[in-house]
Formats: sequence, structure tokens, C-alpha cells
Amino acid sequence: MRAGFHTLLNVLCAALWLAAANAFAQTPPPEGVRVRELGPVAPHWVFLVSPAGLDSEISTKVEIVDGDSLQMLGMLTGGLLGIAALSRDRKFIFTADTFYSRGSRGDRTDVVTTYDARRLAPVREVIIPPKRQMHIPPDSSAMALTSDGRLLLVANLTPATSITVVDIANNQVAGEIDTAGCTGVLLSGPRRLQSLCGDGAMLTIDFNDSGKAVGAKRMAKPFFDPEKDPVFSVPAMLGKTAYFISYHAMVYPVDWSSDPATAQKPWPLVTDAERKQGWRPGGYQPLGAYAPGGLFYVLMHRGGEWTHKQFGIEVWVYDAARKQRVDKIVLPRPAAEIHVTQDRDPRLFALSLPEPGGMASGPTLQSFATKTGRYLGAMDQLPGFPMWIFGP
Amino acid sequence: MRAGFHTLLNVLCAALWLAAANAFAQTPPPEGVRVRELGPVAPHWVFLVSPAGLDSEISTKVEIVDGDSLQMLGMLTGGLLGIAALSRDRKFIFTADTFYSRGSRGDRTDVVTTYDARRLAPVREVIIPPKRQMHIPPDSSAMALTSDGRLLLVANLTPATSITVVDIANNQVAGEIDTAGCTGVLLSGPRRLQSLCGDGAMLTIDFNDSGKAVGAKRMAKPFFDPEKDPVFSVPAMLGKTAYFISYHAMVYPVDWSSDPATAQKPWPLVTDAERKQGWRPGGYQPLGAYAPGGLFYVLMHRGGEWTHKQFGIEVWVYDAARKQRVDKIVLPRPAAEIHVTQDRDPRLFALSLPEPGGMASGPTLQSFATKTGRYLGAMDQLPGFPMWIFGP
Amino acid sequence: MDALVERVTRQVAMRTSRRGMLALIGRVILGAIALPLLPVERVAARAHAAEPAPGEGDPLSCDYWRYCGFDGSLCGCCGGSTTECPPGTLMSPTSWVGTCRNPVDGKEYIIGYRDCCGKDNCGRCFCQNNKGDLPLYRTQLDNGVTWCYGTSSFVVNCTTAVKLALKS
Amino acid sequence: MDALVERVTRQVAMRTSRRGMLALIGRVILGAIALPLLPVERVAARAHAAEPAPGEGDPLSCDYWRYCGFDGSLCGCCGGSTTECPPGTLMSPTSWVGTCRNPVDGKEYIIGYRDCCGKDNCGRCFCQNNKGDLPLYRTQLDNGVTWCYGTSSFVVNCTTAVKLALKS
Repeated sequence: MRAGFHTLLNVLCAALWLAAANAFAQTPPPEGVRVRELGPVAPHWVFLVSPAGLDSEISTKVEIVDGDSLQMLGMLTGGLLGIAALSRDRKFIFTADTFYSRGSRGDRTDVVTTYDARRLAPVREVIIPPKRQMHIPPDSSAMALTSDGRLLLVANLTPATSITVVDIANNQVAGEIDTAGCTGVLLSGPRRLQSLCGDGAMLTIDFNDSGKAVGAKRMAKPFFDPEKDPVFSVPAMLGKTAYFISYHAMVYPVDWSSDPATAQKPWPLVTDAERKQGWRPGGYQPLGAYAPGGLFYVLMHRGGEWTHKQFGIEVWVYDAARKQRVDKIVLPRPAAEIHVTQDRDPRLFALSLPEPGGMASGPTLQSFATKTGRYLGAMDQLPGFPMWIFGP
Repeated sequence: MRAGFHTLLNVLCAALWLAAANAFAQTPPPEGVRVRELGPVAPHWVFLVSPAGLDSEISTKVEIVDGDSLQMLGMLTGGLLGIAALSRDRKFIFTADTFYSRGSRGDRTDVVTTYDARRLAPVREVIIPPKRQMHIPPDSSAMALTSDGRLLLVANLTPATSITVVDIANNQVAGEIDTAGCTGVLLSGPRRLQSLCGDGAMLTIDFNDSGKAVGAKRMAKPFFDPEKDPVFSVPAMLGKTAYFISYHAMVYPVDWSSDPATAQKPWPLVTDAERKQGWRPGGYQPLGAYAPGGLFYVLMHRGGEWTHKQFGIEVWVYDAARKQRVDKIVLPRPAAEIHVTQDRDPRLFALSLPEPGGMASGPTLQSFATKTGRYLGAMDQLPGFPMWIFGP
Repeated sequence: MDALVERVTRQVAMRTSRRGMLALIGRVILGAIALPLLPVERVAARAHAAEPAPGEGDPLSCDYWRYCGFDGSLCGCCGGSTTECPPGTLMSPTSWVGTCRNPVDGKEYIIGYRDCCGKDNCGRCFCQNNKGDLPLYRTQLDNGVTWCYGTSSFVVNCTTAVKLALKS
Repeated sequence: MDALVERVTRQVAMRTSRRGMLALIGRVILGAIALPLLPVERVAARAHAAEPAPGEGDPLSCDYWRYCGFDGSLCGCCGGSTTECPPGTLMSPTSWVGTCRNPVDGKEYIIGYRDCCGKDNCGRCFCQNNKGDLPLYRTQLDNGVTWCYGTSSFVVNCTTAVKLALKS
């Protein structure tokens, strides 16, 4: 009976549709009605990851913003505490997400999805083992794509640590790498990754196309003391050297060209006077790198012990080779995250988040020309609560 | 190899667990660590439905608030544009939700979930046809439970209209009722529902335990003119009479004790002078009823045509039998929704929502003693964007 | 309420009172009217977005004339435009409709408010005007309905405002 | 950082450098220590919530002493309390830990910040203090980890602050 009804409905619909189309034949020509596509990813585009809004944490947003016009270009929306990465050729965006069959509960499915970067539409997905690391804020050590674009490495935390290796070319899970309690996926070669260990040492793992570890070497001794001066998880990469910064404003360079990685001599971000004034790094993403210039950027605030997540009010710029500060950019608004583009006319982006009882305007992205330090404007009304910025 | 590893892990865990338990034997006695349960649903509890937050619309919240203490008691969190109902015995809460397998996309599943009202935990669910009505704001005409608690009726919109009937006792879909283009599920008897039609008439449908319509009668002529003076969808129920209010501040009573329903004479909510001042009803839920007293409550504002969703600044109280206003309550903050409890010491609740560029404090629930009109306080920081209030 | 929309819905309503079944079909059709104009998924060449004529006002402002019956986030703030959906969303072939007056030519136009579906709420430039908005019993005129019929997801990212016809 | 937590994690770290496998087990154990105290799902009689002693301060304020390493919504604002999860959520048997000083007895306590999982973010009374918070390489001390291990969902509704032990 229902089927009959539907058939009737279809027939009537078709008839009425034609009638309606005729009735509207005198309609003005259609406007440019369509779904937009994007041009190629440009150097100043930024990807803002909002892992959780103020209301909900089951719908991660990856917001794509043109850093020149400060306009929204589009977004991806995923699942619980999602993360994202852009392929080196800029043609694809990868996300790793977790979905529950009933929103906040039910059966768990972890998925790596490949999106076409022009259409922002999913082109394929791979189900991965349901154990990926979920952390707020997300950062670039949670997932990495090999330089040839073939393997995507996703960090797991159960809370045991490992890495799921996804074979992108064949759209399947290739294997799993045990990181022996060390955390993070920081790539330092075509098939080599670095992971940070709880004692302050670095673990260097070589892996193959089957997603298996084929070698692992650990630093002979820690390059920092996690109990006296812990470093932030993600370093600034300048060439083959990883510059880690610490809660107490030290720089710990690590040479990743050797196997295992080798520690270089730490040096301070601040003078004794500045240290006394309480200057130290802080925020959700307090470090940016400009590899072509050998510079790194640190979000600084004044505060006491354990203020490593306090929003920064200035960005201090360091020449890594000369081990000295070369610039200071005062931010119009305190920021939680910074990001520097890698092109010849680089931008510094600083993201401001509302604080309880504070700013009513929502998250705001500030833009600066790094060479002059000039403030170029800001974009407000950013959706959600973006806690991580990345770019091409 | 992974399996072996897990076995090893389990064995080691068990051993270390014992060791840890011994090591902590001198620990202070455990605190009251547990998951809370609630007492029976009390007359002043309110259920606030937030179908969509500002960030996400795929995670409906049903917030349960003690209207006396103005404290949060707990919440249910569901899927896309969910709706809810409380059983007459107050032991169960039902929700209808829509879930997509990949958050905002993928396979669609519509589900009716039964929650234990003390534990706020799901006890069972029924998959229903994936065509339930999704509307913002939600309201009580989207779902209704028969007085015996056996059948749950869920409105569909494809955009054809029908009703899915869920057999609660047997936890299965019983059947589907066609509403012939009329919308809403307003129960007026143990197995009788009323639906509003596009021409302003009311359709009365009798149905059976198998979820089939066994009779349908339509009013001989419309009881209001949708083109001249449309009514809000949900009436105030006082006994067997449904009081609909209109955009232009008229009351259209409909007698639901007859079959079909019969229209009674409309009367105005406002004097000519008040009409000239622009007083009219508005908001997302502008009407409340206090059945024991034969009163209804209308959220009023001053505005022009098409301001039927504008937030109200006063609540006007009407004695239905005497067809006159008997009180006026001035709201400390404009409100989008009102609700009146049905007990002997009734409360009026008025919910305020942030307006763009406005209030930074988030949604706020104001409470009033209806008998005296006294303001009793407010609760702020309500999660999400509650657009519908209901209670026992 | 405006004449063309009224006329169409009145016809529907008249049929309704005689044959309820036609009412819902009428509604489906009203929504489907725009379908032949919108082979969105199949557009190969890039079309030009409708740019406002001088004097029409700012399409990123809630005061823009086409938004007289709007409810949602403006797609122009979300990677789309007044008539274009953001990349990766699905433009619904169905919509609620309103009738708005163009300040430039002084004429009234039927506007279709087409939701862009399949991604979660953009949330930027929220705009609600309610001219012509009726409750659910006049489905086609109800701006609270999630108008994603004809797409594969009822999650709304933002909403467009497409000229469907000159009001006659 | 405080001695007891340091001692435990140092032991873990020491084992780590010799046998990586033990490290993660250590972490699981640290989280599981409180499990015997917490047969939450099986509690029949109602327990009394831990009420703050006079002078301890307001458990609904982010300044309350136990919250020195807190990150999330206070369960006391969400239908739970400092040590109780709201109805229908799942109290995680695992947690990150902090060491906070009780202003009444002047002693330091190990606090377990146990997430209540399985319902979406409560969002009320958001509170972030970061005493003792370390990055992910010291997992047990990282307040950014979603600590729902041992429950069936990694969606966090709110967070409690449970006294695990007196710091020795």
C-alpha cells in the first residue's frame, strides 16, 4: 500500500514538475547558482583546527582561511577531536576522526578521510584501529604524511603509545609501529620518525612501506630534563635541526640528521633581566618556524610557574644560527597560537581565543607581515574554538 | 603477536595492580566517588532542549534543571535536531534523534531512545524510518506519548507529512499514520490526535494499537485564516479546549472533545490601544498553560508585522473562561520561551538567549512565582542554545 | 504576505481542502521548481556568482534585501556567496521561499532560501529575518524547516538566497 | 612538581629507559590505582558526596584548592560534584594527576582528575589551571589527554577532582 502510494506520488510529481517548469519558463535566467570550488592552495592560506566548540566536542572543524583577504574559504567538519594534514603537493587534505554511532556514545569508528583540496569533499576513507590519540589541543605531532605522500602516520594512545601507518596509495592500513612509550610522530626523513620519550630522550625509528619499524635508536641520554625544564612537544624545524623550547624559556636544539638524534647545546630565549620580569613562552601553539630565513617565533607572556598555557602578548623572533633575538612583535590582542608561512613574503598569524568572562567577539585571527612586523588586520567570528593553525 | 602482547600486558597489569593497591593501602578512605542518580522528577524540574549550539548542530542537549535551586541536574546528549518527551509516570524520557555515520554526513539512522529518568542512561532504542521532521525550534507537536505510555508518535516530514508510531511496550515500530498534508501530533484522547492543516482546518485522527489510522475527520471549514492571521503551531491546553494564539494577537479556541474538532469564537489578546502600540506575541515558545487554574500565559513584545519570533519583554496572563487578561509580568531580560509548571505553587520560567552582538553571559533561565508574579532568580551559563522548555 | 507565493500556496490550500494528498505533492513541487535550474553537481565550467548591482546593498549584511525571510548563516561569510554554496557542501534543490523587494528596480522577487548541507554549522554571520515566515502547516514558507530535501544530509552549513522569479 | 608524583613517574621513566614496555604499563597502573575505590556502576546505596570542610573554599569556583591542575568543566556545575559524575555519565577509572595543597591542613594531596565520559561537553564552569601539567611525553601528567580510558566513550562531559592519596 505504501509502495503504491509512492508510485502514485512519483507519477504525480513528474506531471506537476513539468507543469511547474512550464509555468516558470518566463523566469529570469538562473543566477550563478552552484557549489564553489577552490583554486590551488596558496601560500598564505591557513587551516584552523577547532577540535571542540564551546557546546560540543563531537564535531571537529577544519576552517580554511585566505590569510590575505582574511576571508573564510570553506571548512571540513568531522568527528570527535579530529586532526588534519595537507599533502605536500597541496592537492589533498587528510583528517583522522573518531565517530560514535550515537553521537557521544555507541560503537566507535576511527577513520582517515582523504579530501580533495579544491572541492573540500571526501574522496575516500580508511577505517583505522579505534585507538588514535585524542588530545586537546591537537598539534602536528599527532599525524604526519611522508614526503612522498605515500604513508600517513597516526599517533595512538590507549594510553600505551604506537603509530598506525596508513598506506595512502592503496587506501589501507599498512601496519603499526610501537614507540616504546615515547609519544609523537615527527618526521625527519622519507622513512624516519622522531618520538619524544618520558625521560627527555628522543627515539629515532626507521620504518618501511609495510608500516613496520625496521630500526630504532634512542639517544644515549636525555636532551632535556622533563622534571626541571620540560619542553613543549612540537619543535621549530629549521633544516635538519629541531628547536624545542621549554617552559623556562630555554632552547634545546636537536640534530636530526644523525642516527640517533644528537642534542646540541641549549641556550636561553631570555636575558636574566627578562627572566626576572617573568617572560616565558606559553599558549596552545607557542612556536612557529620560518625555515627559509632560519628564524623561529615564540609567543611570550609574563607569568609565574605553570603558566605555560597562558596566552601571549608578544611574539619574539630568533635567529637560530646566531642564537639571538632579532625582533619583537607586540600583539594587539593576546593570542593562544601562532603560525608563520613559508613563502618569500611570509605572514605571521596569531589566533586569539575568548577567555571566560572576556572577549565577546569570538575567536579572532590576527595577521602580520613578518619582515616589517606590521599589523595587517584581523578576522573575527571564527567558528568554534580553533586551537591549532597549520598551512602549506 | 599483538594478541600475545596483550596477554602479556594483562598479566603484568594484574600483577602491578595488586602491587599498586598494596602500596596505596594507607590511602585515606575513599571519598563519595560515584555517578549520581536522581530522585523522582519533581514538579518544578524543567527540561531545556538545545537542538543546536552555536558551533554544532549534530549534538542536541536535553538539559535537566531543578527550577527551585536553579541548579543543573544533568543532561542527555543526542544527535541532529533531537526532540524529547517525558512519560506521564515520569519514569522515562524519550528522545528521537538522527545520527549520521560520519557526523555531518554518511549513513542516516533515526532512533527513538528510552532513558531511565533517574539514571539518565539509555535503556533501549528503536530504529525508526529515517524521515522524522527536523525543525528549529523544536516543540511539543513533534512527538507525543499516549496517556497510557504505550505508543510514542513521532512526526515525519519528507516534506510529505506522516507520523511514525512506536510501540513502546514492545520496543518496535507499530505503524505509520498519514496526516494528509497536515502537520503536528497533538494528542486529544487515548488514541486520538489533532493535526493542523495548511488551510487553517484541524484534522482529527483516531488510531489503534497497531499504529494505523482508523478514522479521520476534518473540520468543515478552517478555524483561522493562515494568510491573514496565522496561529502559532502549539496551543495552550486547558481541559479539552486548545487555545491557539495568532501573529496578530487573537485567541482561537478549538474544542477537541467533539469529532471533528469544533472552532469557538475568537477573541483578542489586546485592546485596540495596545494593538496600536504594537503589542503582539512572539518568540520561539510564546505560550504557556496552567490547566489547573484555567490560565494561559503569552510572551509579548512591541513590534510590527513579521516580528513573531522577536523576544518578549512581558508575559501577559489570561483567564480563558473570562476571556480577559488577569496579570502582566515584566521580565528582567527579554525572553524567547516561556513555560509554566502544573503544580499547586506554579512557576513561570522564561528563557533568554544571546542575540548577535548582545548578552555575553549565554542563555539564562529566569524563574517567577506565577501567583505573585515575583521574580525568584535566574540561572546562567546554560549550555548550547535552548529553544524549547518542557516539564512534567 | 505576497501575492505570488500566496497564489501558489492558496492553490495548494484549495486542493488541500478537497484532496489532502495533493497538498503535499504541491509542496514537493514548490520545492522542486528550482531543480531544473540547478544541476549543481554536474556543472563543469565555472559560473559567475551573482554580484549585487550598485544600490542593492551589502550581501554580507543581514539587511541586504534578499534576506527579508532569511534564517541561518550567510553563505557569503562561509566560503560561498549569496547564491553559491561553500566548497564541499551540497546545495539543496528545495527551499523555503520569501518575497522581497529589490531597492534598485523596486520590484518584488520570489527568493528561494536554499540550504547548503552536509557540513556542520558555519556559524558566521547569523541572520534571521522573518518576513513571510509561517509555521509548519505552511511548510514551504517555514524558515525553521531544515531544507535539505534532495541532498544526502540534513546538517546545514549555511544558507543562500536565490532569485527564483519576478513576482507577477 | 611534587615528590610523590615525581617519584612514581621517575620510577616509570627509569624502567622506560631500560624496558620501554613497562612504561606504558606503569601509566595504565597509575591510572588504575583508584579502580578498587570505584565500583561506580555497582554502588547500590547512595554514598555521600565529599563536602568541603570549612576553610577549604568553594568547590564551584575554579580557585578551589583541588583544581590546581584542573582542565575542563567542573562537574559540580553539571549535575555532579567535585567527586561525583553527573547522572548517566561514565566515570573514568583513569585520570591525570596533580598535587595540590589543602589550605586547611596545609598538606599536599595527590588529586586524580577523573573525566566523566559518554555525554557531550557540559560547558558550564570551565576551569583551567595547569600546575604540574606536562606534555604528552609525560602522559599521566598531561591534562590535555582525554582521560576516558576504561569507559566506552571518549566524549567528556565534565571533570572531577578526587583525593587519591596524601603526599608522603
